[in-house]
Amino acid sequence: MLHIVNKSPYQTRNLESCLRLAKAGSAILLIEDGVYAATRDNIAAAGVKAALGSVSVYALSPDVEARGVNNLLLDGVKLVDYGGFVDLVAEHANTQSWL
Amino acid sequence: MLHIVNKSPYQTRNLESCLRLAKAGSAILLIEDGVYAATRDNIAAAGVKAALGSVSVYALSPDVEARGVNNLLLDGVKLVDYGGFVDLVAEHANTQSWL
Amino acid sequence: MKFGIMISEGPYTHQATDTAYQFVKAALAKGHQIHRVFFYHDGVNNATRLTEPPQDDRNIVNRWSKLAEEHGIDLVVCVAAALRRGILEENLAKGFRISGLGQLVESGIQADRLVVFGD
Amino acid sequence: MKFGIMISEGPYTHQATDTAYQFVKAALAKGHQIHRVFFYHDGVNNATRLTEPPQDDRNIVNRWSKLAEEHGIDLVVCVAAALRRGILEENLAKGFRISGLGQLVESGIQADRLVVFGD
Amino acid sequence: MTESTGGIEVEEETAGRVKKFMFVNRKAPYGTIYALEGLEVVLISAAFDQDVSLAFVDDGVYELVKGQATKGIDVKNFSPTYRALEGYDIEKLYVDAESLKARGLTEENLIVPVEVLSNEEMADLMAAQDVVISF
Amino acid sequence: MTESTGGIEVEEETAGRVKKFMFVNRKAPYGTIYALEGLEVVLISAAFDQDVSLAFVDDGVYELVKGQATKGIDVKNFSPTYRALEGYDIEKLYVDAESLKARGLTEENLIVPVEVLSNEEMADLMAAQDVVISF
Repeated sequence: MLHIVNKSPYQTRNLESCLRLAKAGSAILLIEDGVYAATRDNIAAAGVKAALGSVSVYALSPDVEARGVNNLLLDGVKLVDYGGFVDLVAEHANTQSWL
Repeated sequence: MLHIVNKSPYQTRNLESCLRLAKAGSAILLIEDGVYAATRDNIAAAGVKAALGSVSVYALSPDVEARGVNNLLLDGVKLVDYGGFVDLVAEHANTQSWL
Repeated sequence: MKFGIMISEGPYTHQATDTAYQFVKAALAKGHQIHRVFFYHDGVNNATRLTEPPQDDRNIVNRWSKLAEEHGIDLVVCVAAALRRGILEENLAKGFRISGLGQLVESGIQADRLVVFGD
Repeated sequence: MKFGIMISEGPYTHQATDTAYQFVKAALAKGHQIHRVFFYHDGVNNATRLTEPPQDDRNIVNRWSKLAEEHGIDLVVCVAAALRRGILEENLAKGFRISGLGQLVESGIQADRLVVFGD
Repeated sequence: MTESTGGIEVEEETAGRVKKFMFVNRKAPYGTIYALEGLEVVLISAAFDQDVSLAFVDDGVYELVKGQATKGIDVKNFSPTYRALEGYDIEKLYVDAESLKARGLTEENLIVPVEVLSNEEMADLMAAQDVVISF
Repeated sequence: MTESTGGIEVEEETAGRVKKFMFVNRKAPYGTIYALEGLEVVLISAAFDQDVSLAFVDDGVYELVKGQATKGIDVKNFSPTYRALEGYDIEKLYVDAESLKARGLTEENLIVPVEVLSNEEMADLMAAQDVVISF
């Protein structure tokens, strides 16, 4: 299953709920303001770091670049472009957008 | 100063920021989905309870009733109707809406 | 007392415009004045005359138009925000006018209180 | 593979429709098919032909119309959501059609994947 | 039925295909329209003979709270519709236990009978769907 | 100037009145339009000769992050505008220290010089305003 999170982890608690209900082996794609969750030295990063052992975490590179946080990314988070986003959707049986 | 919070304390962190930046003696009015913060036995209630010593906390009664949480309200939270909302704005020198 | 109102969200989708409407009605009932209601961001969507809500629902746009007619309230739609969202003279509801953002700042200066309703 | 897309937010205010557009373009570039783009909630506001964004900004509505024209993509606006928000045949942009919510469920059935873009 | 279903002749277009649809409700009612418009999709989905379930997670559990009285905000109370879902053969209503508990609520506070699921149960159920539509 | 100010002859209508305006920015850029449209209000306010300040709280601090490059999302990068505010005599930019810290950011990461305030300083400043407009 591919989980898609598009909100900053500070503004909403969507990421928390996603991390709580994502099964081991599933993937999480951070898009739009969700990419802030993939930056290091922030409070939300702890949850993402802990999840990296059991789920794959991706961040959408155009959104990362737009927000100027390229150099602040957590190790272990994989960058994908829109084509990579399409591939992730195709590779997983279903998707859940945490709106 | 009158602080106005209209979001559920679970969906966003607006209430947290409001409680952090509300000065002693100021007032907080919970409206719309913000009224859930005034219900007892929930996680957000702790912050509101702690704040009750130094700030006045109000909840908009039509919003409380709409959501069916009348019987779940925290002690110490005062109910106001739309007229009371107007009075609160008039009584305080300024307002900040935590959107 | 004179109140200025800013509304940042469109009708039906967010409660902001409902709450603002009830606030304005209550303020008028208490003898206060409404200096202006300024519609910004998606708030400009309150001003389209084309909405057709279900029969058993409130009609948010008409409610504003009626309030403007009965109480002479100045309903101002931000021109820049309106152009972005497709609110033009041709689909503008009765009682609304389109003008610049300065009308919001001026309302902040002229009114005794400015209250923001949004999401 | 066949993708269904649902968009829940209006243009400019939320990035959802931008992301959905880039996703659709990338999917087409990879040889996938788009079964349908369904506009629900405030997403129906993507379908007004009246928007006039600033010159130096993207034109979100025209971008959808052009995509529909070039790739024959089915852009469906939910009728109930559209009536509530003032999107009617008279202000509908090229390439969009208004229909019922069943079109969303059908897209869920017919497409291999349904992806939701919202706020 | 063709009007509500968007002109689709359900039996012709989808004959034989039964997919697992889950509607995930995560927003409180009235503050925004997502819960109400979400319910409209659920009702339409009943016409398509699919395997439909509803999940109530996070603030979505507030949609089911008993005793909603909306006269004061001049908005229609749509909570009784959840009780009518059974008549549409939509009977799988799942509530996230942790969301309920965090809000100080129990099943007693809810307007309909539901099945309360643990994190693991909810995660399994979600992962087993063909289509997940979230509001 | 009358077009951008909504037809208002600034000097006539507001002569002599100087109020304290604070614009509170609490949203990240690009995900929603509030930051951009908020900035448009700030620029207009400069024409009215008021005592204007900007507060950046919560995700609002992300508006000021250096190195934004928006080509990939096909949206205009408006962050350089914050550097232009000085030319409009808008020089009071306040950043909430706790918001910055929680996000792993320092003043080094920001595109403009700002004054970083403690909780107490921000609370005092906010309470001292005549008009607070939040986005």
